[in-house]
Amino acid sequence: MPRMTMIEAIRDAHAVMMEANPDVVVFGEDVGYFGGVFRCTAGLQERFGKSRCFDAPINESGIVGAAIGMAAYGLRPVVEIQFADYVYPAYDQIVSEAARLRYRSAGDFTAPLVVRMPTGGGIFGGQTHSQSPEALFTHVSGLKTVVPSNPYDAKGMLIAAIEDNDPVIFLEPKRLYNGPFDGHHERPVTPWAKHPLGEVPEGRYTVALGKGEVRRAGSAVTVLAYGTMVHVALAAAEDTGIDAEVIDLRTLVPLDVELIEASVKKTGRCVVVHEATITSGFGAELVATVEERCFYHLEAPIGRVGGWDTPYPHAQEWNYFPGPARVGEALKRAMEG
Amino acid sequence: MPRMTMIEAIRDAHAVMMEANPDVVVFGEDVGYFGGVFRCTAGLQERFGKSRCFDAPINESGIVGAAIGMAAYGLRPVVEIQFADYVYPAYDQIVSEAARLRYRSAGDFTAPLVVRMPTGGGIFGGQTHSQSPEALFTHVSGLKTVVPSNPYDAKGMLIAAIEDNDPVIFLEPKRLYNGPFDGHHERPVTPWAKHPLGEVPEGRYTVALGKGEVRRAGSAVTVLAYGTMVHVALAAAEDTGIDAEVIDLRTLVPLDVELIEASVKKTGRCVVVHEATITSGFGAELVATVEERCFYHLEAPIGRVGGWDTPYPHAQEWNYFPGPARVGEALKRAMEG
Amino acid sequence: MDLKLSLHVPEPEVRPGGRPDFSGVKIPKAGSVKRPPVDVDPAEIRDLAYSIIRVLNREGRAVGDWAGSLTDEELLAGLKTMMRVRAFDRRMLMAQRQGKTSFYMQCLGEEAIACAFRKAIEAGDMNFPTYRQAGLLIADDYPLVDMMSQIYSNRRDPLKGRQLPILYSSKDHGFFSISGNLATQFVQAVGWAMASAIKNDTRVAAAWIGDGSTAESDFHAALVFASTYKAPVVLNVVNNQWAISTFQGIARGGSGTFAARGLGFGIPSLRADGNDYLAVHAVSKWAVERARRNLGPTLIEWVTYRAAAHSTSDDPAAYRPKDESDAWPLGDPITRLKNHLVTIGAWTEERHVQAEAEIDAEVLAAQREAETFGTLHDGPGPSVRDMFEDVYETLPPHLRRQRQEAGY
Amino acid sequence: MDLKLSLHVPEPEVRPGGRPDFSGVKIPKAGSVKRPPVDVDPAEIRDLAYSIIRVLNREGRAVGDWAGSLTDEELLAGLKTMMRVRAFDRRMLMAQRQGKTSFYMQCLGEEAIACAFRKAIEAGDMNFPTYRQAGLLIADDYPLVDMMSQIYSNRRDPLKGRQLPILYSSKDHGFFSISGNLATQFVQAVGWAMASAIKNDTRVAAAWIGDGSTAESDFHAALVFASTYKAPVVLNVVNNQWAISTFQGIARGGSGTFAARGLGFGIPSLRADGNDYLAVHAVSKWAVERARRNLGPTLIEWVTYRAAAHSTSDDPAAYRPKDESDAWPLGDPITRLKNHLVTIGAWTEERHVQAEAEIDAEVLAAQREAETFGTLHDGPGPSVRDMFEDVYETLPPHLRRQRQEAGY
Ligand SMILES: Cc1ncc(C[n+]2csc(CCOP(=O)(O)OP(=O)(O)O)c2C)c(N)n1
Ligand SMILES: Cc1ncc(C[n+]2csc(CCOP(=O)(O)OP(=O)(O)O)c2C)c(N)n1
Ligand SMILES: [Mg+2]
Ligand SMILES: [Mg+2]
Repeated sequence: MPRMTMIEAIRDAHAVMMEANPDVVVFGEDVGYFGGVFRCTAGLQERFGKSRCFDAPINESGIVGAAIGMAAYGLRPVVEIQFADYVYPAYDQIVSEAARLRYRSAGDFTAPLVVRMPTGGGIFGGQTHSQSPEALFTHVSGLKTVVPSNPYDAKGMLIAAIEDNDPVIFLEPKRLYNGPFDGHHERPVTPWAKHPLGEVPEGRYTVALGKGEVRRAGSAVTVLAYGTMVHVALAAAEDTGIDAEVIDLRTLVPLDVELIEASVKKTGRCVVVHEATITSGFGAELVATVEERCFYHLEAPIGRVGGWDTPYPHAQEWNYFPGPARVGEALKRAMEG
Repeated sequence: MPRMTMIEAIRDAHAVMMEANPDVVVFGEDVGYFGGVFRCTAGLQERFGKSRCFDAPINESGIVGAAIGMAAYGLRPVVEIQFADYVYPAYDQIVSEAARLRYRSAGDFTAPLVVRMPTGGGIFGGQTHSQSPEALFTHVSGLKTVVPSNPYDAKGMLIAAIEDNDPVIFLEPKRLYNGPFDGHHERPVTPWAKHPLGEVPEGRYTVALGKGEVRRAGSAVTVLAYGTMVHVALAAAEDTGIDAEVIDLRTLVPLDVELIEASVKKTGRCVVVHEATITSGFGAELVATVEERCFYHLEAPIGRVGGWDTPYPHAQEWNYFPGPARVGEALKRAMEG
Repeated sequence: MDLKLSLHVPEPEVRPGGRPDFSGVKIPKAGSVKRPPVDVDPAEIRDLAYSIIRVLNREGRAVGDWAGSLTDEELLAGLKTMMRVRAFDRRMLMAQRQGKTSFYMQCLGEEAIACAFRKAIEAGDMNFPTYRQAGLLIADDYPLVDMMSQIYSNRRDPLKGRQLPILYSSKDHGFFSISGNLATQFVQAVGWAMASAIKNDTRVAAAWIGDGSTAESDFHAALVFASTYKAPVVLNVVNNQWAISTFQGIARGGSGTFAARGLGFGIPSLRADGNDYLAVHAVSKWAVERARRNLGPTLIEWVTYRAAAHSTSDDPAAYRPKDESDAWPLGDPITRLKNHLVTIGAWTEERHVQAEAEIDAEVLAAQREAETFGTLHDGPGPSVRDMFEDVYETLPPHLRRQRQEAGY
Repeated sequence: MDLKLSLHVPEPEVRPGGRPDFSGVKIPKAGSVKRPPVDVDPAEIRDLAYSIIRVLNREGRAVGDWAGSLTDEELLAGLKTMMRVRAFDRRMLMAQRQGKTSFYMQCLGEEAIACAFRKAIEAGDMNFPTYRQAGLLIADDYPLVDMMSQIYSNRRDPLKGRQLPILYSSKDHGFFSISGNLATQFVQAVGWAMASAIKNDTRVAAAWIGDGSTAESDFHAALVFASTYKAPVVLNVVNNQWAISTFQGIARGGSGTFAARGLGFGIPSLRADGNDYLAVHAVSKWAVERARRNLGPTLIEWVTYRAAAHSTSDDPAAYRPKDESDAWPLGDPITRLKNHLVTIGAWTEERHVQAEAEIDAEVLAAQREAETFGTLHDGPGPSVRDMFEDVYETLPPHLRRQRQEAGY
């Protein structure tokens, strides 16, 4: 099976879908001729022509707004926001329009579009190349919000997202683009080529939206994570020797509640982890869900690890990033509680 | 002491501050000559002149962006977003700019501005006149987010917000403008004139940001609420006869954690309530906070009541709105658990 | 430097208590503005952004290059459509006052724009309207009963009670779901038009926005995208002088006109008399033909006047002279078209009175029928189950649980 | 209708492998564009949005109405400032390559714009810059060591390690905190200017934006607000032909120029040679005077060329011909000013070489000093405590708890 980085897997998902369905169009800032600042759309314009893949003016509201119009026409636009940090100008179009179009028109019009964006930190990108805004989407009814953690899922989920008839927010942890990153920034990076999930089938396959996956079975404590934090959680389990069950949520809305519930009822302990700032982060929703469904099974307070409640700093990156040490501490606390 | 509606109290807070401080300026859509679609700024232009209170073009990003520039200059702008549902075009200016200016410039520039907006439902306003977007602000470091529930607090907190040196998101539950509303929409409305918190002192006074208030002392269960839901929670306590302690949070960030913790440790039970959609709402943060701090005191799962995870419907309003019946059910469940 | 700065805040000429004064509105003579070929170089017609294209003159005659785009029968049909729109507004306004629904917005005085525009486009074309283009639906024979059912949020409401009254949606009638958020539709229309171009289709889009809403940023996004990709779209700005209580000078600022906004994008930009059914149709046709011939977007400012309150929540007496509407120099679109038809001998005052009665009866009958399906507070409305549908294509588990919790 | 639509996607004339071709760029002769009085009616100077104001001719002479705004000494100082900016860029680019920081952005080829503009404003005025106006700071003698310390995020960094390199802030030097989010500053500048007008102050603001970023919606918001309130602000568009890999035709669409964007707002809009220090200064002065005299905003498009990569993360060889920069017809701003000074006898090649060496040494000395305070990965940087400060004026309880959890 071919080995791919996450970038290659994403590019391939685009190509597979553009080949399969002439209604799939791709655009965004620098995505056309150049193929995207992270090269996720490289080669698509040459292969599918300028009206299927093209550069957009720097106006995120325009990009999403035009995509909504195209989707209402019957196309399946896949747009890139250059960094998740730049999605806010498009927030109104996403929240007030894409998310509500089916509902408010009672299905007369729909907005099957995918909004892709590189997310997360760990690249010394400072305040505006590091944010994780998923919670700002999970609060909005009508959106699906997903975060793949590896090339295999990235391709399968992007295809599923493009085929989905609802708007999907597709967050790509940029620190994972070229290899799994477990937060041990002092160690050399392993490439995806050496990781089983770097094996990516050719052609079309899907990873269903709404389904999580156990990445490490364990009996001591359940860790709920997604994106980069999946790898950090695995490292923390390894580093601490705690037999954690690490769940990669993959889709945040709709959430795979059954999987979570079964695991926490088994382990009786739970830690939730994300890169985003803690207060009102998606971790809060996870805690609330677990608290509600597993209250009588919980033996310790649910641990919550996330970015500090500050803007993402530049030089202090490794003090900000919730790395394996902090997650490890939370695991220990969960075991003590 | 004068009796005021919430509208009058807000208007008065503006006037007191504009009188006291020539740097306070007020603008927004229809707020100048006309005095705002809810009349919260009526009379200010006439009294303080057109350059202190004026109409703005319909561009929410421009309104907040210009206010940031004014604040950086040294003014204290208070801007109105006509309905909270229309704040999204300004979201980038609020999140990427106002919230981070002090941090990114290390205090060289600051953005002491207040963004006021009518929020919440109960007026048959449909999808775009009913939303409660507080959780979209509580997730953003650098913002303070407040929601008064009565005329006394509205005036005192608005003055505190204007005097605060950080950006404040000031959410005004529009269903409370003219009288306390407890969700019993089938009953006639009581005016503020008949409510003790409709007594509003003249002149300057403040209600500190960051402090909640117990609205009903009780021993059976703690209810955490804010805005309109405070009144609904009180009604639910009354209707069910459950001896609930109802806390009016007033400020969501920074949160009065001590008050919450003390109450829940006392009652051992907790229900959180808001109008916003449940998933990733501020209620999730409240549950997570209580779970973390009061885990060993909790006798039942924390109840969470909110708007359903759908856009705000028009005709089904009273099935959507989390009224006293639904809150009452949650209280009962919390007592059984 | 001694000079002190000061803030300039634009003000309308007159406020309540004052005498309405539109002497500042320069109105060219009907027929005086030339009609360029549709493939004209935009740089050559910049002056059209500062004039007003008009066809009907004071004597009720159709004059000039832009005249003649419609037959007498078509004009008569247009007259009746406008009358139907007005009767509809009157009825529904009353229904709102009677508590049969929560809210209503009229298009009084602006009927010609949507009604005539609809006749310049084809089936399959798509409008992205605001809340004052009900005429697009009525001119396309969308059933009045369905419109009213939407307004009543009754059990026949095609939108299942979810939307505020008048925020219609009808794909079949080329009418995109109206949003409560201003201006978002403007760039969506451009995207729809781009899609049509991508698919080598022949259909075109029309975007609609109010004068006040041109200040919104999505107006800019739309112009940028339309100009860059030469999208087949007609960009309509309905300048009815007011945005709730705010006069158009706040949105327009120092520019002469709203049409002028298009010039900086190299988009052909026209200004036309929105109260002149013939001018609206001719100018729309011109722009639609440009779009259809792949010549790109056109911006049109329709000059008109919002004769009624902004909505049922508004009382304009607080911010403009009561009789300003009567002083509006471009007159009333229905009266003007009627006079034209009478002048050319295609219509009479008697037949007009009779038609009025017929149309009223027709609208009343529709209302009666709509009410058999209920009104907002009367009769079983849309089901609570419906409240949970269409958030997603299929009901996800968490919404199923919530629906159960709600008891449905 | 048989004709099928198709999507138009603008393309640059040439791509890698092709021969650079700027024959389409119409360049008027130096001195040929008239200088109107500052209180001119904007409608009378619309042509200035389609021309290019230039002062230095091919022979290195200053010619025409716009010449003469600076003395020879001032010009010489300007030359040295531009050389300092360029030397600074070279050093810091190298430092980034050596791993001393994470990221860098040059303004190679665009030095004249910020450097000369700074000399047209006064202390107290406020710039709202983008990341390519370091010249504003250097021309105002902001300490190079502080700039470098910011770039290094070292313990002298005035921004305490929080900001990406080059996103400087200095209120004292009239330089607003740079945002990583494009265009937001444009309307903030208008707000600052409105504040100055509200307070009957005499200070004016300057807004800065790139060609690509004019597509952003806050550009529109700024124009709407500036035009409505006649804010005392100079709206600068730096058209360096590229937005990362995207040529300016994507943002500009069908309009002739970026300056033309201002016309629809009734804002006087000028286009000027951004590589001509004299033209930049004279045009800036004109616009600043308009603002200061309460005559309102001016939009200026500075025509220039981004001679280097977008940033250290970019390699332009992938999307434009390697030698395109050399083919740029407006030349290099430093060479042009040097030639002018040599031509008029105020400077010599020898002194230039010597000055180059002196400035290099000065910049190197600053770098050495800055490095004594550490570089990004070397030496104790800003404290972790600092990471929790300045989120709010005072540390709220939850951040205190988090800081404790972090061990500080
Ligand atoms: C984003 C947004 N901001 C504000 C509003 C509130 N609002 C509704 S209509 C209106 C005035 C619009 O005026 P105009 O565009 O001139 O249209 P008109 O009502 O005159 O047809 C305003 C401010 C809104 N609906 N959406
Ligand atoms: C809101 C936002 N969208 C996208 C970006 C990513 N980005 C950074 S610079 C840039 C290009 C800007 O080009 P231009 O305005 O021409 O300025 P130049 O770099 O040429 O000086 C882009 C797309 C951003 N920083 N902010
Ligand atoms: Mg209007
Ligand atoms: Mg550029």
